[in-house]
Amino acid sequence: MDQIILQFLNGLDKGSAYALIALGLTLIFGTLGVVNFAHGALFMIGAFCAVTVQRILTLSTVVEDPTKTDFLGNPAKISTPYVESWFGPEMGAALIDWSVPLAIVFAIPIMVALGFIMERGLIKHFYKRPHADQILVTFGLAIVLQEVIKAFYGANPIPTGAPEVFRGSFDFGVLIGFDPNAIIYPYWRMVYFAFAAVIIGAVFAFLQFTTFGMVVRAGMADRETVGLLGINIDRRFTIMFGIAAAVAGLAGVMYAPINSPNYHMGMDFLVLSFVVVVVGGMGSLPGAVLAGFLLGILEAFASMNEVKAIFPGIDQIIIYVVAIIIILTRPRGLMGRKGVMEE
Amino acid sequence: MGILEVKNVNKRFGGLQALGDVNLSIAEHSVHAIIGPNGAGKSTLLNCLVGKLMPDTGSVLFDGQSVLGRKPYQINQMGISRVFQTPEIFGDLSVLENMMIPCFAKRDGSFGLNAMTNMLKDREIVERAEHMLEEMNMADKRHMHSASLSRGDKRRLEIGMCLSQEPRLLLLDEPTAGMARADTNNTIDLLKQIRDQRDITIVIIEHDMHVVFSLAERITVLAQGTPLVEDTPDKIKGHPKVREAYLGETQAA
Amino acid sequence: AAHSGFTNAPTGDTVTLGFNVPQSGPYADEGADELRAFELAVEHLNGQGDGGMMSTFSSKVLDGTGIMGKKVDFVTGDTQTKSDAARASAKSMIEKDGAIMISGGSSSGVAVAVQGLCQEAGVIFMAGLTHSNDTTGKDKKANGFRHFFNAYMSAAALAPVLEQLYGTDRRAYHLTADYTWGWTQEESIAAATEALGWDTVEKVRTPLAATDFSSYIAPVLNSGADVLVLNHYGGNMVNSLTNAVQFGLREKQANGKNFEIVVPLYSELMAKGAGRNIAGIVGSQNWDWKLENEKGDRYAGTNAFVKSFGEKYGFPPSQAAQTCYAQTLLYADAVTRAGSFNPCAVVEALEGFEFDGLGNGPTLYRAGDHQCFKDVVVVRGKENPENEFDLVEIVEVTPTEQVTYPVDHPMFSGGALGSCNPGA
Amino acid sequence: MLGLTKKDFTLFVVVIVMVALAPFLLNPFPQGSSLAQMFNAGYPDLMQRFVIFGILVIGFNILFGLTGYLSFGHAAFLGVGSYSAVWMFKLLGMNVIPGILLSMVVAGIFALAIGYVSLRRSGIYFSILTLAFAQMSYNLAYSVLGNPSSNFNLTNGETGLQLLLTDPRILGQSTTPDGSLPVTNFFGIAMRDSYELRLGDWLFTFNAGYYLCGIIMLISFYISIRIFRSPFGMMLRAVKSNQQRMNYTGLNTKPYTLAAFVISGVYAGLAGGLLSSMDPLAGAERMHWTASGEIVIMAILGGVGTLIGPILGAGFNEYFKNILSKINDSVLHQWLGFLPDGIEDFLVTIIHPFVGKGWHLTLGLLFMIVIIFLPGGLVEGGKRLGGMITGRTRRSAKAEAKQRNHPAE
Amino acid sequence: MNTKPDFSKNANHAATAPAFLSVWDMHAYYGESYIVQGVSFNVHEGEILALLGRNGAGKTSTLRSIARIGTPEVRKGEIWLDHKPLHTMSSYEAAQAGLGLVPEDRRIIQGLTVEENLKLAQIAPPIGWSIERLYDLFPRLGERRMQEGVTLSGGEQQMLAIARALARDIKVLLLDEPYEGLAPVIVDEIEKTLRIIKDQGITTVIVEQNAVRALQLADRAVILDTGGIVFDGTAAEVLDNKELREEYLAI
Ligand SMILES: Nc1ncnc2c1ncn2[C@@H]1O[C@H](COP(=O)(O)OP(=O)(O)OP(=O)(O)O)[C@@H](O)[C@H]1O
Ligand SMILES: Nc1ncnc2c1ncn2[C@@H]1O[C@H](COP(=O)(O)OP(=O)(O)OP(=O)(O)O)[C@@H](O)[C@H]1O
Ligand SMILES: [Mg+2]
Ligand SMILES: [Mg+2]
Repeated sequence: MDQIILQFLNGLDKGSAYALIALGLTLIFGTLGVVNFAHGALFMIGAFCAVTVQRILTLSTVVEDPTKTDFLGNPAKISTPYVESWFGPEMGAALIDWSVPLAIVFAIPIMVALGFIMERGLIKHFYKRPHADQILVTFGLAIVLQEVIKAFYGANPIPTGAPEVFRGSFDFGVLIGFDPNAIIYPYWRMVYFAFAAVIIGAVFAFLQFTTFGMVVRAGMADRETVGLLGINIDRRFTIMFGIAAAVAGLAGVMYAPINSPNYHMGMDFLVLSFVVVVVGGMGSLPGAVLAGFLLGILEAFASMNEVKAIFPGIDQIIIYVVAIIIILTRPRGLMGRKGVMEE
Repeated sequence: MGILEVKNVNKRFGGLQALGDVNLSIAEHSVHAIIGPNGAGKSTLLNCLVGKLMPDTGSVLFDGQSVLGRKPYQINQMGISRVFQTPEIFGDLSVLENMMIPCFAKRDGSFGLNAMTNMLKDREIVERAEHMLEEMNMADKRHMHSASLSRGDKRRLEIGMCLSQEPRLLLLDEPTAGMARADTNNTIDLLKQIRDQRDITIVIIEHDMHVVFSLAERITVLAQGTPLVEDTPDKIKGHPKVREAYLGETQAA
Repeated sequence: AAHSGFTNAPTGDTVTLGFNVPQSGPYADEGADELRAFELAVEHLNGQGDGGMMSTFSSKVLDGTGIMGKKVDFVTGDTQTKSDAARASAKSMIEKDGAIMISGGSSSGVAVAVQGLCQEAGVIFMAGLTHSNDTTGKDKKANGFRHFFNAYMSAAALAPVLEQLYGTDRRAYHLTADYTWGWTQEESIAAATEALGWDTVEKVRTPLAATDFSSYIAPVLNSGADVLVLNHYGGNMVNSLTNAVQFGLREKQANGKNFEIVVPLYSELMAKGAGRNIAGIVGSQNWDWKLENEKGDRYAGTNAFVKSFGEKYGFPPSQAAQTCYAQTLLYADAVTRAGSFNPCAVVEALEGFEFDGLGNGPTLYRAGDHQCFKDVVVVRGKENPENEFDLVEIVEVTPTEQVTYPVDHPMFSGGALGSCNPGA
Repeated sequence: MLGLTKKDFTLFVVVIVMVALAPFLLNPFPQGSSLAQMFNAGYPDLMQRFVIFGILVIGFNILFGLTGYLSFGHAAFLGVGSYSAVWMFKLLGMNVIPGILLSMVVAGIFALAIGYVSLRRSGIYFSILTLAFAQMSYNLAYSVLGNPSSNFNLTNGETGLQLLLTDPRILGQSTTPDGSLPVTNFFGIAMRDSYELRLGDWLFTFNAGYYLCGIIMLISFYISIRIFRSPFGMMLRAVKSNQQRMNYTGLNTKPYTLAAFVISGVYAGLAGGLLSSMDPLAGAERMHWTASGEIVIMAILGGVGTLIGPILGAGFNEYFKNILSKINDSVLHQWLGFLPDGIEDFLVTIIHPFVGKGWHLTLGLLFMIVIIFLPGGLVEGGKRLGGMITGRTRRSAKAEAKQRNHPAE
Repeated sequence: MNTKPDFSKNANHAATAPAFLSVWDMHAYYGESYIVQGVSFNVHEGEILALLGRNGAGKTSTLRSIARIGTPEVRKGEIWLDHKPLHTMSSYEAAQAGLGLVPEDRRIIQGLTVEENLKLAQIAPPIGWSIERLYDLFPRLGERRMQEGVTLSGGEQQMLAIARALARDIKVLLLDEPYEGLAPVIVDEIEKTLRIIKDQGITTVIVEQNAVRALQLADRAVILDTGGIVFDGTAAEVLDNKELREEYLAI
């Protein structure tokens, strides 16, 4: 029983990552009709925003320390972060410690701007082109973004810690009457879950309670007619893209402490997030979120030893098996809209 | 018994009774028009005949065989062709190719793996398609990309495609909508000629009374999913209920 | 190239070596370090630079005039850490550029695949970073040699240290990357720890493509285990270790003992990627740049190499770099001693070759399987690293005898060296 | 001629000549020159790749170019074909023919099964179904079915399925007399045998394996022309254009799409079989989604739905993949050596991020440039070039691009 | 017949009031096909103009050019609406300047309900009739307000398309074949509606194959043939001119 609860919690967490990435993807993919292979790269850039903020905060003055030598026998250098010399050691250390949450503030304008530039400069010309062309150009862009990051940050993962207070884990089992250590759950993952919930809620609210979502959907179905009704659909598409990029980026920022960011993390997530979006059903935001959680939880359950004992290797293919079953039994995924990308 | 027997067909969309107990018998070699207000269920009825929709209840017999539950392509192979209300053609293909496809379907059945013959060397098919284009007055457009035809031309092409299959039952959903008067007249002539020369039954839905009255031998008026009256054109013209519900003053005048 | 008895026999005044390293993909940084070492080795062979380990190497036939008077040229390629791509890249070096020796790589799958290719094509393969038992076990090849240590040796070196640190009454939980290297690593470390008296609670395979290990880590604490062994490398290891620390495993108690994590194979880059999560965690390395400073002259060559490398590139070399550098010198030396570029002559010169002064202490290239035998370094993540190059501390150096095994050891059985192939 | 129109026949002859003379065409620079290292591509492995990937993409184009069904899992068939062929070499013997035949049959069966299920959906749903099947195959091949210590080692995991001295090879020999692995051959002609022709400083390599692949590619290409021009091909284009109209015209779209899927699966299997025949090692990465993506990319790069496009796309991709990654700074210095030192260093610094370990960057940029400026791929580029030569305006080429759904050359 | 009467010469430009919508020498292309070949005409405020011609004459293309849709591409020409240069605007700006087009295939938006289709029209200024008022005009739409727009019958869709145009505060209404596919009673009704619209001072350009009906409604008529204007005059002139009717309208 404790195992099941434990894996359920894990699933929720995996699910919130999937849901968050799929959400941004489906905004572009399901509403603008663009197959955006660069979405994973946006997620990755979000994570590197966290890395960058950490780097900026740890920028240091470097002085030689004659008492020590470095590996070549030269005098060693000691470095003091500027923030520590400006705000005092304690405040400075706290700032560095909180670099990931601070990165959110930094990432929003960057990601939105990146989204705008991408849409205006590139994607705009591809709305009417075949999906295959969109795939190629965004895939090319993804590679370029990825390689640029690699050129600056290297291929190795870069540790990016959560603030000290969120390190460690919470003994959830004790709370509901299990033995200590039976069900533990890291604090930062709870934060991630809560954050995902807030973002998902905010995006829903925005699209549900404003007419923006309707206009964008309409614009995707028939740009020409929407233009005839006096609506500047291009601008809305751009905004939509900016939002989607920001969602992807924020998902990345918050993900940085969970797994050290590396330049190819976007590609690792890309295919899965496409599967999630499609399983959820094209054009459906709730579908994407639902599918994200469903697949996350199933994946967590499939990794249980008991399950693997019966179906060896099931954890490697569970997502695909489930995707196939769902798409075959429900023609448009869980909650897909008719006609969206069915041709 | 007619070539097409529709019995007690019902179709609901959610709360809307689109078709209620439709009974219809269409005599072989006749031209039968179905008219009625917009939203009466005319297109829905056709959809039930060609396998696009499955009626909730009732039966549809074509030449004594039930069409219900068959796939659209099977129904077509039984000899029923349909022209849609908004033109359905192969936009990516040339006009000639559009015309060749039904010819192949007619000759080779619903599937043929003839991957190693050159389609343009298939004289029989090409000639047939060219002939049909000629008949539809479109021969000069044979190499045009069919998506860039004007709408009237698209519709003519579609009619030609259906005719080239030599169907036994031809269903036309507003074939002359949007067609210029001259072409409408041509189409009327063409349909008349086909009716006279071929072994064919035509069911036509049309709002253009000029077309209806020049072609139809019998008319069924459908209103709110149910046949209101069925009679000869002259009788229909004078029918007070029809005038009120459908024709209005101008047409009747 | 013209044929004179063997593939790509050098005819002009240069000889071409092929350095096949991961330049893209997750191991690109490791590949870059390997490439730096190769370039340095070529420089030294051609008489530029300070000569590095050439001056400490026990064999003295290399004189800085290239190899047998031929200037050393090299070509590079990208393995992408994929067997197919690595073979394609090696093929192009052999077929197009006339490379006579291929070296490099950062994974066992690639090493085995390229080694097979070199055997068939008739060139020498000097493996780069490959740690699976199979490379010199069931997939060994006459034309291939490995300077790096292997999973068995890691386990054998770690066992006494683990015993000393954590005792003999431990229950271990294994998480293993589900591919060739992971399997041999798991087999080796489980056998070695079980020999100490440890129990193995569970061996769990994790998908190679996994990026988040939470659902594998979470059940560990409640399984009755008190040690977690992470048979992961590269990004897998960085993520699984980070996850384990997130779940608070380091601070927990189990069976009345402190919960411990062991990472059998360490690398400098992994340590960097895992950041402070690595603190206090034990693992093994083929070599470390601090060896000579901390463990004395036995590891002569280390400082010479660190100096040339550090001066050229500004940071200390990784174990991958040291391996690739040593492989290049060893090849050049063997050719010179054999007096021929013929692969069969080179094989003969390398088989059973004993040497010293390349940073690992006295070393033997065993004839029976082309594995080299030398001391293994056991390291531990530093609690308070002073700089980014100083992430691990040396706990122990396990001497050669303890990590040596017979050629027909069951973990290495199933293959045959075959005979050397000069190609053409 | 050969049942082709004059235009198609001319195209076919051009391709035949290109394939036959490739060893010359691809080695324009004298051996040993610095330009050779950068640009010469006339070595057996790469030439084999050009034609093998050509076959793969020609087959993919029959499905995608004609029916518009975008399979994102085609690499699975390539992989299955590769494994099948290697198994033949392990069990039966080193003649490539049984291996190639088996790879086609097995890939065909796979395609039938996967296609039958996946074709129940269209559009993006279809793409994801094929992707899911391929990723499943990949994951199973990479670990579950590839553990050497289990009894069921079908794929040998990460390392890839390879030949062993201990393989049975019942129709051949397990080991050669001198203790090596036997090599793949075509009735005695070893695939790696080459005839080298030296003309002055130039060295041209004529490789047996390449010519075998080349001939098979030409046959595949010929068949694809015939398919494009056949009623069957037209039906496939009709599927892409309007399935609804097809159904109401009495045509059953399912068997058409399934046939196209299986044909393209067999092409992929054939390509896989040939890859293994040229180099008998089959790795699981061949089935990874990025490999499937690469097939899609090659098809688009060349020009979707065109006849020659797949060959161009495959050539372009393979060429840059193999060449760019091998350029390192020392090659650059050699190449730019004639320049004054300062300029040389400057240029090397500029170019450096785009080659060697930065080759992905260049490839990504090239993809973007081609697709942004040549919607319609390299074929479109060729047409524009042709248009410029024959003096037609750029505008009319554009107008033609609008109609590019027609089969072009 | 090669002695076509040149009706364009007697162009009835001798307008008393200045033109409200004015199209001057407009040339438009689909790719390289030259479709609208120098069309000029004027419409006065509150007037109904019938734009007639055979299939493929370029009527739709002319309306689309005026609405600035982009296909066909207008390479030359000026369009002025109430002193504003439409030819410099994009389609949404033209719409905001008071232009409304009811396109030939109605273009009801997939995935939106009837009511959402109407709401969509009221997002950008200027807003016209209220949705309730539109439902009063077309009660059938009111009954089906929550139904998905594209599942309406053909005639219902046509009503929705007109209603959608009226939901905006338009100055000029361009109608592309508004009677197509409608039952005669409904045609009567729409005609009535168009008269109501005219009484409100809205200027209308109507393209229609049912030329007689269109001419009965219109004040003036322009006849197009192969992309050029062959007649410009009053509606009554066309009805009286048998030659013209037979040649271009087959009536
Ligand atoms: N898929 C559907 N879902 C819900 N309602 C539908 C659907 N299809 C049609 N209807 C409704 O059923 C009724 C009949 O529609 P149908 O298209 O058959 O009318 P029609 O007689 O062809 O009208 P018109 O002459 O205007 O084409 C209409 O009210 C329409 O809104
Ligand atoms: N997208 C397009 N590409 C190329 N040519 C086109 C395109 N659309 C229309 N045409 C051509 O432009 C000409 C004028 O078409 P248009 O639709 O304006 O005619 P129309 O007068 O509205 O005809 P109809 O009465 O049939 O609607 C036709 O010859 C048509 O073939
Ligand atoms: Mg209808
Ligand atoms: Mg029109």
